[in-house]
Amino acid sequence: MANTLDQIFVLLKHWIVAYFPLALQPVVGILLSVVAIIATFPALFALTTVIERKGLGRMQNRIGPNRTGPFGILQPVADGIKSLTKEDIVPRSADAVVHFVAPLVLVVVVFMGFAVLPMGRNMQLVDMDAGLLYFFAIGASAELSIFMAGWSSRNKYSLLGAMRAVAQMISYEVPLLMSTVAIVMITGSLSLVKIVEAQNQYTWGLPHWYIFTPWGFAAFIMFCIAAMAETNRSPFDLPEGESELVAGYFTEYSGFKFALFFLGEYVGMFSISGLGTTLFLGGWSAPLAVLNFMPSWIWFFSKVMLSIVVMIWIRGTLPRLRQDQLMNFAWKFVLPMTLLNLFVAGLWRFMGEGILRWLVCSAILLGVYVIVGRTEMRRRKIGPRSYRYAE
Amino acid sequence: MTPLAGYLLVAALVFAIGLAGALTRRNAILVLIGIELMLNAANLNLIAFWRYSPHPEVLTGMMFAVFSIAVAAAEAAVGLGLVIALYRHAHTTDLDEINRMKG
Amino acid sequence: MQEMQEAIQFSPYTVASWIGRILWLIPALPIVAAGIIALLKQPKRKLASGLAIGSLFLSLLLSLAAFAEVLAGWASGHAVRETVNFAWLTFGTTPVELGWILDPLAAVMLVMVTFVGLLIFIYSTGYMAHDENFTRFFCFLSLFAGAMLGVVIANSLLLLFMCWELVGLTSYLLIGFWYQKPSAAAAAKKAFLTTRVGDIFFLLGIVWLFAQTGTLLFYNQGAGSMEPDALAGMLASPAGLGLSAATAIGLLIFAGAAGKSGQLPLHVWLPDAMEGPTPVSALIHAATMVAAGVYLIARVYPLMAAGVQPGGTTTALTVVTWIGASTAVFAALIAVAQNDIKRILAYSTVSQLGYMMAGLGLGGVAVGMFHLITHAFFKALLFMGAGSVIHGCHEEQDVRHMGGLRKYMPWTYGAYLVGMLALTGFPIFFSGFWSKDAILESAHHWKAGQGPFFMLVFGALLTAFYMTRQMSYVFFGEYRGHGHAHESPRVMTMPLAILAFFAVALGVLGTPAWPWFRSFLTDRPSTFGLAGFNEPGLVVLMLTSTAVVAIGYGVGWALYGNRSPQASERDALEKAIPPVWTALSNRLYVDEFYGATFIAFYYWWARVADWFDRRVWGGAVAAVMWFFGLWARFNRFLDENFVNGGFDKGCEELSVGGGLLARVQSGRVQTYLRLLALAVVVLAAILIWSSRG
Amino acid sequence: MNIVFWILAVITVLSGLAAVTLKNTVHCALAVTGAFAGLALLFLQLDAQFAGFAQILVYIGAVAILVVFAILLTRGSDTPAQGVFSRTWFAGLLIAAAVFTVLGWAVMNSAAALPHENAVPTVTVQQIGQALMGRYVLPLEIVALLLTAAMLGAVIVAMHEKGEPK
Repeated sequence: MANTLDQIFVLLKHWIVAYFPLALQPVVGILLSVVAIIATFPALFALTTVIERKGLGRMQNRIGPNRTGPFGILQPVADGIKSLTKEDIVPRSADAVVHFVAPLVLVVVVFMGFAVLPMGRNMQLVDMDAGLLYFFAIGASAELSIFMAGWSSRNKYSLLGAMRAVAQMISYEVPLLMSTVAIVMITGSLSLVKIVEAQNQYTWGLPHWYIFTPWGFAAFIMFCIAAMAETNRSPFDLPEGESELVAGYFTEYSGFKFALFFLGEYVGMFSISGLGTTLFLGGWSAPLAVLNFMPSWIWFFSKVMLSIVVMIWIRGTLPRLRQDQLMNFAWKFVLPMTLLNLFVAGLWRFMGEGILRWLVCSAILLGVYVIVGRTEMRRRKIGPRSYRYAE
Repeated sequence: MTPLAGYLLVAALVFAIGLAGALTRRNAILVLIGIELMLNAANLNLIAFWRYSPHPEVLTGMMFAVFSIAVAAAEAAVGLGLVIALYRHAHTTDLDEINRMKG
Repeated sequence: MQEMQEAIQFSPYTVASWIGRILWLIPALPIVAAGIIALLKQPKRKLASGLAIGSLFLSLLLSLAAFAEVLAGWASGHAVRETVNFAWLTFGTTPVELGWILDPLAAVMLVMVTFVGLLIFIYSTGYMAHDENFTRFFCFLSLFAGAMLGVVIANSLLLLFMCWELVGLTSYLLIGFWYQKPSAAAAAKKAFLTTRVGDIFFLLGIVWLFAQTGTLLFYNQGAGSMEPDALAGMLASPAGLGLSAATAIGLLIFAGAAGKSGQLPLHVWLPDAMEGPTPVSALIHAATMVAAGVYLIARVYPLMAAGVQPGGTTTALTVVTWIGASTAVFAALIAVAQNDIKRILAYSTVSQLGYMMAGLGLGGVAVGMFHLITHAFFKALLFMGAGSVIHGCHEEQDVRHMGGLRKYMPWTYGAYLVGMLALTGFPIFFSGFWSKDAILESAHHWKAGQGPFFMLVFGALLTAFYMTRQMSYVFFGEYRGHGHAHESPRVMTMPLAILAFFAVALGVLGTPAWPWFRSFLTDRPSTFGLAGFNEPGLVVLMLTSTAVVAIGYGVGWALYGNRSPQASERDALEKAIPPVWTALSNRLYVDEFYGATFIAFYYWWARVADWFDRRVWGGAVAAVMWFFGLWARFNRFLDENFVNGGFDKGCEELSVGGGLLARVQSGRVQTYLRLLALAVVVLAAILIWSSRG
Repeated sequence: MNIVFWILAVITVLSGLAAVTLKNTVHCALAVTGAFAGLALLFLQLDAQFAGFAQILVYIGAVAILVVFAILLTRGSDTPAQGVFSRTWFAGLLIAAAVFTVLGWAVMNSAAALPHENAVPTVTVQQIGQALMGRYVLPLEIVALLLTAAMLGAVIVAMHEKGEPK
């Protein structure tokens, strides 16, 4: 029973596919999965917007949307309708073609990321041998769409926002990659499915998630930071810093295109936290051996949503960085730390089983983190934000 | 016509296009773009030959392509850096006007 | 050390316990410490001394471990001789091997050197406290310690020689430590050159040995140069003058040893070496370095004694004996008439070294080494006592300006007294008595004549005499120095106390009743029993030496006891026998003799060479120079008038051509690229044509 | 010669052409990105997953961005007065054509000799990794060195000199 529940979507797919002639079956199968993905995540996106708005509201002692539907659950529907019915304004001086293409590229690219994420047992579109590489390759091409958006709308705010965004994404892509390489080193494969399976085993009922190892934990922290910067979430949301440049690169967008950007951004969040879940939090594997009876996809999605909530929480908590702080942080702290982490992961790999490697690795990481952190703080490179112009 | 020949033709075409770009554009950056295209055409050749070689598992062609991609990245970085430096000196990227090395 | 380690793994013959394997650490530690100290800044005194002392302390621990290892082996009845050898470099086919050895001899020496060294290090922190070159001093000291330990553990004559020379160097550096003092600088040079004379012969011996046996290792599973078949081979091969190669090599090596430990013809440097800081005199010129020569002889004793019949002797040993004995008497004589407290001790050291050599020659390794060990302790004690005295009397070294210090510095007095009694061999209670007695006994039993015996007895008499003289000058009577004498700090007196204890206690190990030391070195089980005294003539002998010593004390006290002669007035002995006195106080004119002969010859030769340089060679060079000058003028003339014109024309042509070519260089990137592409087209076309045709 | 190949080929060639002919420099940059993407897809279609993704990652992710940055930094986006093509564009065009003819001719000549369809090579990333760490480790190191040097060089070259206004 549990098994069928676990595999329900897969079974469903097979059942439907069976109705088609043999020649078409693979195509149809893929199409079905794609449709499923494209259906699921916008729904999640809608849900998330509510959660975010209400959550942020509570954090700021507001109530948040509460008119449409019970507790404002239907708010996203209203938003959707609004944005669809709005007039789509294209500035005269804008570069029409690029201006039009940009959001499409973004959305497409972002959705492509899901192709390799295993969202449950046997629930991935393709099990690519180079899945991780694929994911990053796709993610890299999102930057270009942002640039297109910013540049094409012939607006200095948009251009500045785009430039900031691109610069930021480029600089944080490196640590993002680096922090995941440790995982690859240990698993010995780039395939996300294999990575999840490697984590899907238990000792004393506790899972072998990579986050529960010293290097894994360190890598996870770095990954989170880089991921947030990658998705332009606060505290790294300079590209759309309302106070500085109106709405960043999509200032000149309105109506449905704006909604597309919004969608793209959130789906990007989903995909990146899905990746984080897959790499560090054991993907669809249950947190405890005893909980295995529950279907795997529930675990995956709950983990993803959990990390989304954390992201929202952080957004509500932390102030925004300054550009130079951002860059310094990326290149002078995060990157070196991820490199160190690679070394530690190698050590872990070769020290073999035993308590010793735990001690050594944790010691190295902790020591260096404390030292570097202290010195950096003292050198005020990434110290607490100083309001040089606001005093 | 074998598939390999097809790939080779495409590669040759892209190469030629890149060359044309490199030869005809004024803007230094576009010349660089042309060169990048040529490099990519070469990569396509390598990959195609690897794919249709009797022993693809030896990986030589693929490796070659990967390395040349890496090198191309370096080349792009340096080249664009040079263009920017050049621009800062001559305040233009127009190659017709930049002929200070004239004998 | 790293490649050493690896070499060891590959070395096919490694039979060593854990301590045997890491024996190299013992010399390595101080040397490394020296290296670090060398990098320190001057004000880092605490750190420097701490490093030196700490490293030497570690070495001491390791040495004790090694000693324990050997002891255990010996107790369980089988002789311990662990060697670790490895090929260093290869000449043609024969590899030159280095290695270290752990056997009773080395173990005993290791413990002695590290222990005495450690005490002296500690002592130096007090003695050198006011010197601004404190750190440099400790750098040299621990370098010396490392080198000396290297000498001790060396299992290869080559390695030993390296460390040997290193020891020489450090001794040079330390004697000349106060190089701003001209006398110190001169003394350093003298020491260095004099020992060099010996070392030349030593080196010759080494080379010859290598030629004879093809190896420089002492012990190497039967293939070493100190092992029977090699010795037999050397005995077989004659070397002219009716000597066997073994004897000749032995004598050459002995020459080196004589140079290092101031034996008769080459003793001149040792007294002058007292210009160095007193701890140096104690460490190098009493306890360790000068003993290196004796140790060397003990090391190569098999070679020296090659082909000896039981009870008989060999040429080499005879030479050693006679030189040792005569040195003993000679130096003792000179010591009688010295006024510098350290010089007296220096000469006494020389004579004691003579005793050791004689002991080696007469009674074998055990006898000589036992005296070496005991002497190391009590002579170090005496020197440090002297240092403390000098310290207390405000750097006064002339005994005539001291006196009555018994009251002012009781600790030093006590220690000094112990040392003096031990040195003079006061019966029963002091180690010196037993060790010297052993030598006398073996001298008495010597088949090849009684000469050495009488000389040594006379030496003992003199020793007692001059020590009494010194004691009464320094500690009795009333104070005649300037300023006000004071006791030295605890850090200086503590080592004195410790050394004093050992100066007494060590005797236990060598009494005829329980000849532990001897049996330990010679791998025989030791038994306790008063039977040891029943040897014919032994008791008589002991009584004789006691009597002799007593006479020495008596005469000394009679002449100098408790009177406090002024520096101006003539010495008591001088009043008695003026001519002898003058001779003695001028150190029997040895230096003058050398000055008149060797050095004068060198001066003359140098002048000749100088003349040659100036006149003959210089003239030739000048002529050549002049010729080339002329030639150059001629060339210049040619250039200016013929060559240049042609060149100018050519240049003009070239520049025109260049201008033409420069047209091609439009400076446009795309032009170049175009040419490139064209070239590609042409090449490809040619290729295809060729491939088709 | 399946249809996918032709589509990709057409995309690649067209975007390549656009890249060298369009007036606006940024458009050229975007077009060339399209060409890169097409080539990457061709790689994938040649079962060279790793190379393909590497291509996307490097060219679309890095080089294209670099190019647009460079364009914006050198004010290259506004089209110059005296046309975008250099004075000698015609010669350039001819030469390019010549090159293409020669290459194409060569390919066609040897087309018969070229191997036909052969088995799809099953190359896992792991094998590639082992090859990189094993047989090709030296080139790998050298490339790493080169990249470092290039990075430093680029920074140095593009950096503002002292005293020069930013």
